[in-house]
Amino acid sequence: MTQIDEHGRNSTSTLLNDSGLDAATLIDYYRQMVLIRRFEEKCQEMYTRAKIGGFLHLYIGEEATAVGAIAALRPDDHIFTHYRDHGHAIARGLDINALMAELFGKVTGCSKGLGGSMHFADASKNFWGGYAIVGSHLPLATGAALGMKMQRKDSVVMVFFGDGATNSGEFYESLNFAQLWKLPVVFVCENNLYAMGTPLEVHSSVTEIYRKACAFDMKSERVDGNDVLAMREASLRAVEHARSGKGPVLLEAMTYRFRGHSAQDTQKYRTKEDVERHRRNDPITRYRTLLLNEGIATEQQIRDIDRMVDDQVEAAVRFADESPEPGHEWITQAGVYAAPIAVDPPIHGE
Amino acid sequence: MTQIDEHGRNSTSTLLNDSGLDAATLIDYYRQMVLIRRFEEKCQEMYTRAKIGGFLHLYIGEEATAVGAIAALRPDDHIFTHYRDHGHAIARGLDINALMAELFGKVTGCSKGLGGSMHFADASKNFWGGYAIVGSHLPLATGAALGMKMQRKDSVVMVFFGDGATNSGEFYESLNFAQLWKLPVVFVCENNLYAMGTPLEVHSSVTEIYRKACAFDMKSERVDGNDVLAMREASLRAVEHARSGKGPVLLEAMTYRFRGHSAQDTQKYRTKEDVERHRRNDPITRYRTLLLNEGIATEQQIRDIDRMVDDQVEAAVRFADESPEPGHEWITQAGVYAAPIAVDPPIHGE
Amino acid sequence: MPVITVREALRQALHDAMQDERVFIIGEDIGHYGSTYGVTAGFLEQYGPERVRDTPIAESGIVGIAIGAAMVGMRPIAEIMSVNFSLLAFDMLFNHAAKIYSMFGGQITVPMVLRTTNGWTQLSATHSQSFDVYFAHMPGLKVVAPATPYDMKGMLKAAIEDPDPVVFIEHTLMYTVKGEVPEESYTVPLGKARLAREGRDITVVTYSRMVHLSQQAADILARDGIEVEIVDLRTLRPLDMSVAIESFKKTNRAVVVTEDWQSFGTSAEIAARLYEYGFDYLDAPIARVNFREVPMPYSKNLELQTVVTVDRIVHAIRKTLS
Amino acid sequence: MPVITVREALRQALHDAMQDERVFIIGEDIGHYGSTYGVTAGFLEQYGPERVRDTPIAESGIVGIAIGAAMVGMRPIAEIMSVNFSLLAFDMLFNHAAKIYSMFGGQITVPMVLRTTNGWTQLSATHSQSFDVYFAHMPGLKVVAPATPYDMKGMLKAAIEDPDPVVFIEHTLMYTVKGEVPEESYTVPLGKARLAREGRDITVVTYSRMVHLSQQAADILARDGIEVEIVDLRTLRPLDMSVAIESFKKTNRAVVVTEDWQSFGTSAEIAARLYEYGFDYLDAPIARVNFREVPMPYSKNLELQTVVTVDRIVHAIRKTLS
Ligand SMILES: Cc1ncc(C[n+]2csc(CCOP(=O)(O)OP(=O)(O)O)c2C)c(N)n1
Ligand SMILES: Cc1ncc(C[n+]2csc(CCOP(=O)(O)OP(=O)(O)O)c2C)c(N)n1
Ligand SMILES: [Mg+2]
Ligand SMILES: [Mg+2]
Repeated sequence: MTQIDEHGRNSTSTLLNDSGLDAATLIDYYRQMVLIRRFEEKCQEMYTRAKIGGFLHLYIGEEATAVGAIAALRPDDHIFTHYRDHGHAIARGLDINALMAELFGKVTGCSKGLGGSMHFADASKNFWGGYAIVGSHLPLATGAALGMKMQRKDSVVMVFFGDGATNSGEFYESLNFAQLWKLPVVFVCENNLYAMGTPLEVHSSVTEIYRKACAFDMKSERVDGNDVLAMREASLRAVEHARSGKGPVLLEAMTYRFRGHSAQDTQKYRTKEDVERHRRNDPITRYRTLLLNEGIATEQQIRDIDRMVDDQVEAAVRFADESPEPGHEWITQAGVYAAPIAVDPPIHGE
Repeated sequence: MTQIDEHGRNSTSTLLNDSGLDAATLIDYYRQMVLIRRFEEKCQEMYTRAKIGGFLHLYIGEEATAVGAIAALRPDDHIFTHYRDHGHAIARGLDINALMAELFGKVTGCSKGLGGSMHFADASKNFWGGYAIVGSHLPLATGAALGMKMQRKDSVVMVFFGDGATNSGEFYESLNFAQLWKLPVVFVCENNLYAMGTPLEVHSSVTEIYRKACAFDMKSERVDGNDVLAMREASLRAVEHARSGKGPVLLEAMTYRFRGHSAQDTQKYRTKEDVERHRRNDPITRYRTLLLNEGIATEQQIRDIDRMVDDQVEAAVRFADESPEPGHEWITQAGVYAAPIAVDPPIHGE
Repeated sequence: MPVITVREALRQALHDAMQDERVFIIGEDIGHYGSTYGVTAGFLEQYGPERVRDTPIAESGIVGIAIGAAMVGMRPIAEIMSVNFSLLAFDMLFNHAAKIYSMFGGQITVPMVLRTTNGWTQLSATHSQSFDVYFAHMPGLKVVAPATPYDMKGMLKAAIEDPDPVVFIEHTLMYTVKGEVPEESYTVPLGKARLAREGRDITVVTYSRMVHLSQQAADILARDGIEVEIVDLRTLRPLDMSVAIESFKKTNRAVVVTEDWQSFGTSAEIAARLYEYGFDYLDAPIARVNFREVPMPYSKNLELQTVVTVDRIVHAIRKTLS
Repeated sequence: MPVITVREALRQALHDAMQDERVFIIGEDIGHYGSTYGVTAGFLEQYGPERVRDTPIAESGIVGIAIGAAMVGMRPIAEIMSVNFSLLAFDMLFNHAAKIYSMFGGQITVPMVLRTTNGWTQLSATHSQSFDVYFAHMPGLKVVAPATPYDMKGMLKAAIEDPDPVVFIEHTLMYTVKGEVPEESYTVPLGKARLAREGRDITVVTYSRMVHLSQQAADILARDGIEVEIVDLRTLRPLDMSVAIESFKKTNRAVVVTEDWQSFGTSAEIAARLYEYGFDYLDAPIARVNFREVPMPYSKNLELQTVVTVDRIVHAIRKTLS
């Protein structure tokens, strides 16, 4: 039996003491990571069953990055992300019913079924969306940070993207603007060693992505993106830097995706052994072992969480399945403009 | 009287000894710089007299950069540059009659009167043109370097651009490609402290442009761009690096333009005193003094060059004036395509 | 009513808009330099560097930042110095500004304006283009290109107040065009064409600078008793064809004048619509007057043979009438 | 003759082209990944990394590098994985590739090919677009969009051999379309439309994937004795209207089918040209069948209501005939 003190801390756990977090919070990170994992395993299943269409980019293997990074944010902070957006949405606390419904193309989806897997959004949670043009959401995030600064708010913007995105012109343009104007934005690069099927060293002249910040005198750091607590701590430092007006930060989270780039990927570019080796560094297994070893969670608690998550995901599928599709109005001008302008003769198809 | 040895070297001049150049060559750099200066002063005059139209971006004050850099090239090396291209064209030895004719919009122009001031080119001299979209010729230069590498030639490509261009996405994309593929390209940034009317520190988070190379582990160097010999030496080092297969180099030449950004500029963004202070560092005056002090050229030689250059420029104006305009075929499909395809009915206006 | 230039009209609209704290202006050389075409001259001094933001040369960044700021409640006015550079921001404009409202199911708006300018004057191939058709083709954008100082002021104000992304197309050769403009603030609604001149013989459908050239052509033809009716479309997306069709039903003949390349240019849609909706009233093929389809040459004479001139409009009208 | 897919036809053309040492292929995930749509699968292994160049995700860089290499004597084939990303390279393509020949007075050629692909399948707003009209509007480019395996092979070869920059537009939903293709090397000239089906009642003018849907529509109508003639334009710039106009003179009725948004899309120019040159033969307004003008929705049903279907083509033909 472990000893838990009145603050929920286990006085015998160095983890509890170091992280300054209570057991419930530490356990919740586990729950979030498992929820992402199960949700996505279910996505894969539903994709195979053609309930989900389009591209499906799974985050499996990278859960600690999103959970750790987003744990460092306040509700009034902002998130932008790429097409591999399920993990960030779940870590931000978006309703998984709405997420599954989005994947099913239903009007109860977080984006009303208009966006699909690559375009989760929930403005009420300052989750400004997943974007599918690599690198191109970075200027948007930078602009949102400018908005915060001009509105004299102390909110920060966090933006996620891959290693491949750091070769795009927009990446560099954004970093320059952010540093020049000392904007409160944290750039989180999820370095999973591949841009689609192109290995890091084939696409980037510098493979330590965090070093790219040097061209802008920007603060940057590399962190183990498969260690949820390390990720959280580095993110806290970065967020604090940005929030206090010192300017942007580039974080490089080292991670790995266990699945193909998308559901179409045959993974010719890496061996099964490569993947197996990385699987030994599974962020969820690692963290579960830690929680158990440190006595923060019991086997029973873990099992309860796993079951609860399973139920939740099943419920999400049912919800999505039973939800109605978006109506015809979504393909009229009223679905395209906040203030549609009627013309006569009308534009095509109305 | 100075002592000139059989190699044309002045044994008493440290300059001759250090540079390893003979007096004739050293004097020729002077001639080139003066030719650029006089040519452009004449351009200004002709612009005012409406013989030249469009935008006119003068290089006056920056002559040492082009002359020094291009002195490091072989005829089989390649040049790409921006809209402020008169200096590079003259230093590369393009016929100034053809340049003036280009400015006058005549068919005897280096680009047949189709390009104007911003688009000088001479493929026979591997001078691939001036480009007017800031930063966007860098990928082209990088591609030409790839061409050289794939053709197993040891030619290098040199590309000129301003400080303002180093914030464009294409700049960074190019540097990454060049370093990743170890391409023989020398990027020469002419840092004249302004992008149009925007001061360096207003447009770039890092104002030491050469440091931007760090994001690509690229070799880079800052050099006094108003010192033609320093410029040549740094360029020789860079070209040698690139030619020997070690990859690209970023050179930052510190310089200053004495005139406005273009003929339209009212120069609100800097004071007359600023300009005056920089004028004291006029690359031509500096170099003339050096040549005289070192005894490499006599006052008489200098006067002769100045006179010869004046005559040459006058002759160029006459040539341009008397040349015919490009014919109507230049605005048919035959002027647009190397292999025009006739269709019936024809495309508009043929 | 005071008679002022297009430039002054735009300045008035911008000053007016700056009363709203959420509005700011972002672009290259709009401040320290004093503004390339003078529209924002003095704004930096008056409103300060936070609201008049000189930027690096990074068009993608500029437009992307405007979009992001708009999403979180600002009202950015981004300026792309010349439309030729806007290509560098097309991804931002087409894949983001135009998509965000619908792609996320209507929960996010992008109330931004992109001001940019067409034009030519011996600026050669890469500095003399019109991309009107590129903007106009894109659902999710609103695209306006007014012709008069009155409309410039009123439509810029309307664009800034609009919750959707608006591309506002000016013209370097129009900044000095003059006209009557009320001093007070007003808006001219987006998406409404107007009759620019009444006439009964033939309809010229046009917009932006070509309205003025068409007026000159009409003046010339009036001497021969030919009455030209001119429709100024003002907005390209959504395209309000009602005024043009009404006019066409009366005149039964039309010329479309647009300052861009003909093939797959703006005149194609305008003409196609006229044919479709005016089919029963057609007396002659509809002529189109446009740029010759070549990259703009530098040489002055060739340039003048490439662009649209009053002569060419007159000629097309006469031909269509004969 | 062997019957092969579009994918295989393209592969044959590329293998054939690779016999020329100046030719190389450059693009994202064309090598290690095995090629997004399988067209270059195995090429890296066969030709090595120097001639099959996997790149960073930097579309501007990719196209710019292809242009620069072409200028100095190479014959690059650049691949932009999906046309939606080509926006990032528009500056390179429009301000450089399209301009270099004329802007420098004809002394420099840019013999490059840009391969890219249209398409949709629940990929949502930013991954389901067609920019055909953007390319087609630009003088200096040649723009082709073939429909059959035969033309794919022959026109790709012709494009690679052409001294001018060619945009070669494929379609994700066509890679598995089959047809007869000779094994040997051949070219199909750029800029020539073809008659895809003979008929006497009505002309369908179309290109790319819509040729196949139009054939299906024609099959359905044939059961009712309606004979549809189909013209496959094959090249959008320069636009060869001769075949379509000949056909129209016979049928006096036409439908234009293009897979893009209607307003200011490719169908506008095609229709306008038909009206202009077929004016004296017009029996009815020309119908246009296109995407609904909305960013593509993800939801399957909405997507199917947005795209062009055989039903909609059939419907438009019947209406135009009635
Ligand atoms: C501008 C652009 N080019 C290409 C693509 C196709 N694409 C989608 S994801 C991807 C790889 C991105 O790699 P990375 O940034 O490392 O992110 P990861 O998928 O590894 O998370 C590519 C090439 C795209 N969506 N956008
Ligand atoms: C993409 C693009 N944006 C804007 C411009 C307008 N413009 C022309 S030159 C210039 C300033 C360039 O400054 P810099 O790169 O420092 O070169 P300099 O003129 O000082 O030599 C600008 C903004 C352009 N030509 N292209
Ligand atoms: Mg990656
Ligand atoms: Mg400069």
